[in-house]
Amino acid sequence: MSGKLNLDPYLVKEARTTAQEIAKQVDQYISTRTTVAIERTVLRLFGIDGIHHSVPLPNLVVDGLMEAGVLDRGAAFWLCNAVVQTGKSPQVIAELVVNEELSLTELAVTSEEVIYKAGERLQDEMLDKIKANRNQREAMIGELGEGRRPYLYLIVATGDIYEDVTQAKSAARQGADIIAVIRSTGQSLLDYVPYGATQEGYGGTFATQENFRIMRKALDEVGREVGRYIRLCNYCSGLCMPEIAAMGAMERLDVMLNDALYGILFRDINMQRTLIDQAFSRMINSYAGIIINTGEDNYLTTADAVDAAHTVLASQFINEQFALLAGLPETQMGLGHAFEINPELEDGLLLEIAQAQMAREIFPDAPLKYMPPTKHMTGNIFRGHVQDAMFNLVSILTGQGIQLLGMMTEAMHTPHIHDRQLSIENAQYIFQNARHLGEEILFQPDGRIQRRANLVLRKAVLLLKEVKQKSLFSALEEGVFADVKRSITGGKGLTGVIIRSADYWNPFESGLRERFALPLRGKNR
Amino acid sequence: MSGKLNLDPYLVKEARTTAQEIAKQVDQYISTRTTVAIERTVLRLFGIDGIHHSVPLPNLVVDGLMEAGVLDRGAAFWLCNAVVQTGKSPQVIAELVVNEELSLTELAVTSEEVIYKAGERLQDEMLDKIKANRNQREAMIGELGEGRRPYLYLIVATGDIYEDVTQAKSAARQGADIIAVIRSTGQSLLDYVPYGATQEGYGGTFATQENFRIMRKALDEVGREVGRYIRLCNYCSGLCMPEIAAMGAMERLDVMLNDALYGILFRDINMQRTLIDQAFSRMINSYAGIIINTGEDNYLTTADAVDAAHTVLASQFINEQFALLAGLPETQMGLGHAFEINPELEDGLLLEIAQAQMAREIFPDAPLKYMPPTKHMTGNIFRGHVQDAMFNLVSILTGQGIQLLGMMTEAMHTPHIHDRQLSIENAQYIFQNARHLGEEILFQPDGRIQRRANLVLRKAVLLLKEVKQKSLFSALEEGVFADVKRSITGGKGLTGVIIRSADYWNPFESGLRERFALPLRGKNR
Amino acid sequence: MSRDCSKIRPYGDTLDDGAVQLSFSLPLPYGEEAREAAKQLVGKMGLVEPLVYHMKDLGEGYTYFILYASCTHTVDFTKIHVPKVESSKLSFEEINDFIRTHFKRKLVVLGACTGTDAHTVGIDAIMNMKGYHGEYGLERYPEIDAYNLGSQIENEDLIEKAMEYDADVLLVSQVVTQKEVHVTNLTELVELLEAEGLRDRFLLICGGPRIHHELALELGYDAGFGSGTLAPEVASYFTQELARRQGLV
Amino acid sequence: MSRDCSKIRPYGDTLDDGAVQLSFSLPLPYGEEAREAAKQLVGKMGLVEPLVYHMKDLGEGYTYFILYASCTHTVDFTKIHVPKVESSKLSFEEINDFIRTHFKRKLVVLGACTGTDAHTVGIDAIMNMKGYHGEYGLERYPEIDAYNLGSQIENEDLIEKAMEYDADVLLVSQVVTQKEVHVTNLTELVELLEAEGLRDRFLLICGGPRIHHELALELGYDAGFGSGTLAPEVASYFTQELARRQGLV
Ligand code: B12
Ligand code: B12
Ligand SMILES: Cc1ncc(COP(=O)(O)O)c(C=O)c1O
Ligand SMILES: Cc1ncc(COP(=O)(O)O)c(C=O)c1O
Repeated sequence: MSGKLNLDPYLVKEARTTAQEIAKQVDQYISTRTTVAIERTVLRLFGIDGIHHSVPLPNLVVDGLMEAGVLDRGAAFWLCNAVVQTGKSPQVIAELVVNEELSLTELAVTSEEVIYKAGERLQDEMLDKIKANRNQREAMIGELGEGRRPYLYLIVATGDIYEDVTQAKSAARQGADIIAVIRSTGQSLLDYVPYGATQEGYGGTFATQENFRIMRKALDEVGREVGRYIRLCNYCSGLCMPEIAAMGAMERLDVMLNDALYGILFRDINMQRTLIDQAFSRMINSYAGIIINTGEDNYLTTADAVDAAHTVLASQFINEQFALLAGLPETQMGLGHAFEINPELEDGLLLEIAQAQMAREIFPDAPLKYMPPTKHMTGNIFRGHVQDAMFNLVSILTGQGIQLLGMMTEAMHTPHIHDRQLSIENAQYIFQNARHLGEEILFQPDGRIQRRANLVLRKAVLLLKEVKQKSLFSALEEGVFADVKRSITGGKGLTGVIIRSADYWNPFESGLRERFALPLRGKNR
Repeated sequence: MSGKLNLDPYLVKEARTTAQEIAKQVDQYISTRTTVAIERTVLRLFGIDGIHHSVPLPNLVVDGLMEAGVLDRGAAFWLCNAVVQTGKSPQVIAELVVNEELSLTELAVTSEEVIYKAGERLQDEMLDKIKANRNQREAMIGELGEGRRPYLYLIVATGDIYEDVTQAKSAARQGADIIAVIRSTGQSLLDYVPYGATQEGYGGTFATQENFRIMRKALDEVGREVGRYIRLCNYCSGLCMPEIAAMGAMERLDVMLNDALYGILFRDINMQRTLIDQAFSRMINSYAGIIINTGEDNYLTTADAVDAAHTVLASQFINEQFALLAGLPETQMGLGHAFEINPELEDGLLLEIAQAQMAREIFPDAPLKYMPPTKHMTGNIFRGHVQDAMFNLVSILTGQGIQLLGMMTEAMHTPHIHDRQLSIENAQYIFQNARHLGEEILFQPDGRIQRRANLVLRKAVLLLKEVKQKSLFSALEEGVFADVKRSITGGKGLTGVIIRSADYWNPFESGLRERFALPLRGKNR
Repeated sequence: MSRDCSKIRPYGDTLDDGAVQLSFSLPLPYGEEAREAAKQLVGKMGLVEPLVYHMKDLGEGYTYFILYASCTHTVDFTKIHVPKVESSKLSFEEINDFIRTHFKRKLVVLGACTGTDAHTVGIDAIMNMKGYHGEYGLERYPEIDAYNLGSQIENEDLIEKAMEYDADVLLVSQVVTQKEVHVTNLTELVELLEAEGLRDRFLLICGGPRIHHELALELGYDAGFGSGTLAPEVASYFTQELARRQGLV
Repeated sequence: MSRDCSKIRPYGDTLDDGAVQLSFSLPLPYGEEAREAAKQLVGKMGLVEPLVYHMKDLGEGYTYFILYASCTHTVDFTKIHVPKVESSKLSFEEINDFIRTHFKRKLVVLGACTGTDAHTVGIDAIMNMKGYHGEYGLERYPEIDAYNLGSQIENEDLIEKAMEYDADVLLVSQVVTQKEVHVTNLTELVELLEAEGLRDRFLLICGGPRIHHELALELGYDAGFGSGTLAPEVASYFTQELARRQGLV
């Protein structure tokens, strides 16, 4: 490693191979399992949408198969059989099913070959549609252009999708490159995806496919007006992680929060469930050309940013390996980290520079997602605005990829319309005024910054070795990340985990693996 | 020069010797002249104070001598003769004179030796008093301690000395190290020093000896409470420059704005007048242990900070040489510069770092005074606060000596009580959080920062050579500094310039030169 | 102070200058008329000499303003009375002693972050072993049985657990306040308790960055604690208050 | 806009939420009572739900506050009318043409920064050859004789020079505004001119960062220009207005 930090290349390699083994262990485990969320996703990818007495059709269909004890073969099989048998579309079939006019398991199964064929045709259609979305994104970027990196990533979180649109368009006009629609508290623990346009969220707006559509349209409009493609981001996280991936792929989202561990640590979702779900969701994100954002920043909201710096790095290595296993390339890995060092710490900025530069050098092709100060933001908006400025400075100095802009009102409310404008102005001033600072600054050999980066790297390697030795599951049980302990059978959603039968079939998983040229899994064709 | 900028040591030397020659040329010119202000200063140093029908006694006495056509011998001679003849104190003599009960020029002159002796005794008394003030400052710093560098320099400017006291004490409690009482608009063009405590200034408070006393007392009080010696600063500038130096020396001021060229360029004061006055005033400041602040920052309020960067450096070299000629050591030279680069300039921060680091390396022992953004501050207080943060960052990165804190309300009003608090907080956060950044950062060899510093240095050398070749007077006539042109006989105060007679006598000038071990001037004993 | 405390006005640099800084957006397109609207609005607030120092077009027909103006209103400081939690502040040792002496048993305290709120750092600061800002949390108090239920606890579940553990004190944390969701959540708990006739069985305490004692009282709680609260403050209050209610002091 | 423009309120993230940010200091010692005083003051302004998000002890018996609150007042945007300088904006060329065509002589313009004010950058921006923000100053206009007297010009001296040069237009700059010194200075000039019966002899224009056309009219000037003014705006105004007054158009 050439780099400015004089990092030990051997240690970086060791960290990477250790993380690879950790991920492989898990991958073996998950390769024999599916979840209700994955099966619902399959149905959604076949085109099933809509609700029945406010319950989404994919839930009703999957719950039915689960009750019938046949979900271990995969929902695709039963649905495609019905398609073959009835000649109707998946949507019509789902409607018949929920109206109890059709029973998937009671239909005769004639030829498996025909079923698989039918499934593969539908699968190809959807994957082609996703591909077309990806192509459209690329075409629009080609035509309109896009913001300079680091991208300015702004959140909207009014709880009302229409109000969000106003705020998002205003932000785009001010200079935002990415609009993230923050999700209402509580949604991640819902085992279904709400439906339609929504106006009632708390601390965020519900993620629904209609809301995705509304915001996508608004951003395309304003993007055309300002002459810059505006990316849309949402949360591919929680109990419906893969379903949201599918919805995002269909509605041309560009960025998704999608972490292998976040749900486990921060939402007490069962670890098996999340690890299984993340794998499939990442494949979809990958194929859709979506940049994922991992959630290491969250560790520092509970743990101390100096003490726990190495856990962030270790987790980035693990997220990297899970992503690679799902066919997601480094260029779509928005690995997360955050500017959360206590502002009162002497030389805290030096430690922060070390950490940010280290991530940059270790993951050179990743559009690193840098999170602003949150924990140490107070009601003093003036001081907070300066903390955000230092965050912006470190970013431009170390070449981050995505800059989630800090708000001076972080300690009070989700952003008001002008908070966003002020924070964009803050970032633009610093990025412009210090544009090539990174090219001009070197670090004192073996000085405080270099020593710090090497120390964090060493500690990350030790931690990864420990995790590998005891397995990720046990490590999570012992609370190595974010000071949070979770048991392998605890948390929400475990009942939704199902051991795949020998003849389990998920055409989208295999279709994606084919398109990625990844090895196929088990018997899954 | 080792340094981080790889500055050409030969060029630095050339700049310094060229500036030395420029200053020497001027020094020759001024050594044969005195001014009404200097003569009033002499009277003040002899202890004359007070007013008569609101005109200060020193003015009345000096004007009388001027009218009588005998001021070219120096006011000291006539006063000391009166002291010898009447046995009365200078103050009583001055009162008799203004009441027309005594005429200085009509008294007999018996023995010049006796007059000189009397003068030297009084001179020694005053210089010892000034020395005692200096010792007291050192003792108090020893006892109380002082702030870390860069010192936090805060202004108060309510126009009312009592309101200033409240604001100053509040600032000291927040962390201020230096309190500068900004002077009312217009005072610099008054050819007398106002008297007594004042409550009516515009954009600042009148500089009077009583106001000095009031503020000194307040700062000593609060300094004792917060356990930190708080320095007091005022303006030794304008038509009464040397008188204010004397007042400051008597009242234990610690810092004085005192520039060789400022009055010429920015107040259209005649250049002969200012150059003569500055020399004597600097001797007093030097002896009083006062740190002077030069005014190069002001150039950048009219000229562009990037284009005119070399004029700032050239002027620093000239101010340095004038100071050395007046016996003022580098450690008291608060050479000025300012963070005035347009915030919208790409890589402006790099240029700023280059300039600040350059000043640091070229004047290693000077407590450089770094001025905040002013010209590019707008009504947007939030953005302004961030500009100030960048200013603070450059300062700690480059090791400045005195930090005049920027106010987010710069574009609106002289500081409100909380503006100061917020700006101190801004500086303290950045200084603490980036304390040793300067030790850790190196600059890319021959990169943008190094190239910029060397370019500015080269241009400064060229400018100094031009000035030397045509003399400082002609250079000012041609407008080389701050885009301002002044004629040698134009501007205010020229009538107050007097060619010294062969027997001119100023015991304070000679006494100070003796105490500094500087060569005496002409016949002046 | 030599000031007239019955007529307090804001202060910038001259007593009674009334200096106030404001900023806000209006749903109006950028322009001179919007500036005038901002000034008129500030005028209606009873502020005079409004100066719009900064205006920014936010797009979508919105404009942002930064203003300064002079406030004509005054406050009578001599009439101000702030309700505060009434209890002397005890230390870790003193609290444990107090419980030993007066109750002769351990106190049972249950804490939770309720509703969909998952911000546990605040309740953890009060309850966790390691504590916060150098003060141990309740779990470390030998005379307290502290149970931290964690995040996103439904009010029903909290009541169930409270009965199960026979709690003396309930600590409820609410951090998310958008659309006043904290008020809704906190009110619901009181209503549930009252409906089941259990309100008087527990000392009911809420906390969070936007909580104040006054608000807590209004919502039917016994006490409320805001930003920067430390465990001993809370424990000082509930030990003494419980003792008082049970006639032990 | 589909909004009701007769009832405009501040906006944070929900229409009519009234969100306003304020900051100010009170001459009160730091504490809960001071916080309450700040809230009461904001209440008197007609703002509800005041939240004190930050408080800082400034020492000397002063406390600083940062608050948010919700404004209950509304402004009727449909009734807003802002007086503006009435003249069509001409370019450099058009202005010179206009003078040539209508006056058939050069116009004489005198500028100064008056009183003790030494902030010449503003008046220089309007008058100097090189101009400002890409617009030439009046000195560059072939059909204008522009004289910039510079800083700290007494009103008496300005009038004397105006007579000497037989000026058509006087441009007065005032930047320092502490204790309303600009108002005092500007008023004095008008009074002096009126006393000498010269008020109608010149077109009288003032400018500066705190000057607005409305204020200028109030003070007895013909027009006023604020921040960001460029030379052509000023010249467009005075050429057309002079022509109008002299019956040339
Ligand atoms: C850390 C944090 C998170 C972490 C929480 C981790 C965790 N395990 O707690 C994570 C990243 C998970 C998170 C997520 C979200 N957050 Co959050 N978060 C914060 C943050 C940065 C700090 C909060 C904190 O930890 N403060 C430190 C503690 C010690 O302070 P405290 O809570 O005030 O507690 C003290 C006192 O209040 C009191 N106290 C508190 N509770 C109690 C209870 C009792 C009984 C007593 C006596 C005392 C007491 O004592 C404590 C110690 O002194 C704030 C912003 C900020 N700087 O304040 C935003 C903030 C609270 N979050 C916010 C939001 C909106 C969210 C999300 C809803 C966003 C989203 N849609 O994804 C999510 C969802 C969370 C959910 N379901 O609730 C908003 C809330 C806006 C509002 N006013 O409604 C904030 C203000 C950020 C913002 N500006 O948007 N967040
Ligand atoms: C540069 C500057 C200086 C320079 C001035 C150099 C010079 N030759 O002009 C120096 C360093 C000398 C200086 C000194 C002082 N300054 Co000063 N200075 C500033 C500063 C930083 C910028 C002003 C500026 O040049 N603006 C740029 C020009 C282009 O804008 P403008 O003046 O608004 O002009 C435009 C329009 O208003 C209009 N316009 C202006 N005049 C006219 C006239 C007409 C007829 C028309 C049509 C239009 C027009 O057109 C112009 C172009 O668009 C401001 C702070 C700030 N950022 O605004 C403080 C500021 C103006 N200064 C201030 C003060 C107090 C002083 C001092 C009094 C401090 C002191 N006691 O030492 C001194 C004394 C000066 C004096 N005797 O007047 C205060 C005024 C506070 C107040 N509101 O009363 C300010 C706001 C700083 C502060 N916050 O304290 N200053
Ligand atoms: C990866 C990830 N997922 C999800 C979330 C949001 O949390 P919730 O589960 O409340 O939607 C976050 C928080 O920022 C996150 O980092
Ligand atoms: C050296 C110097 N003297 C004096 C002043 C103040 O100007 P005035 O002449 O208005 O007092 C300044 C301005 O900051 C200055 O830098």
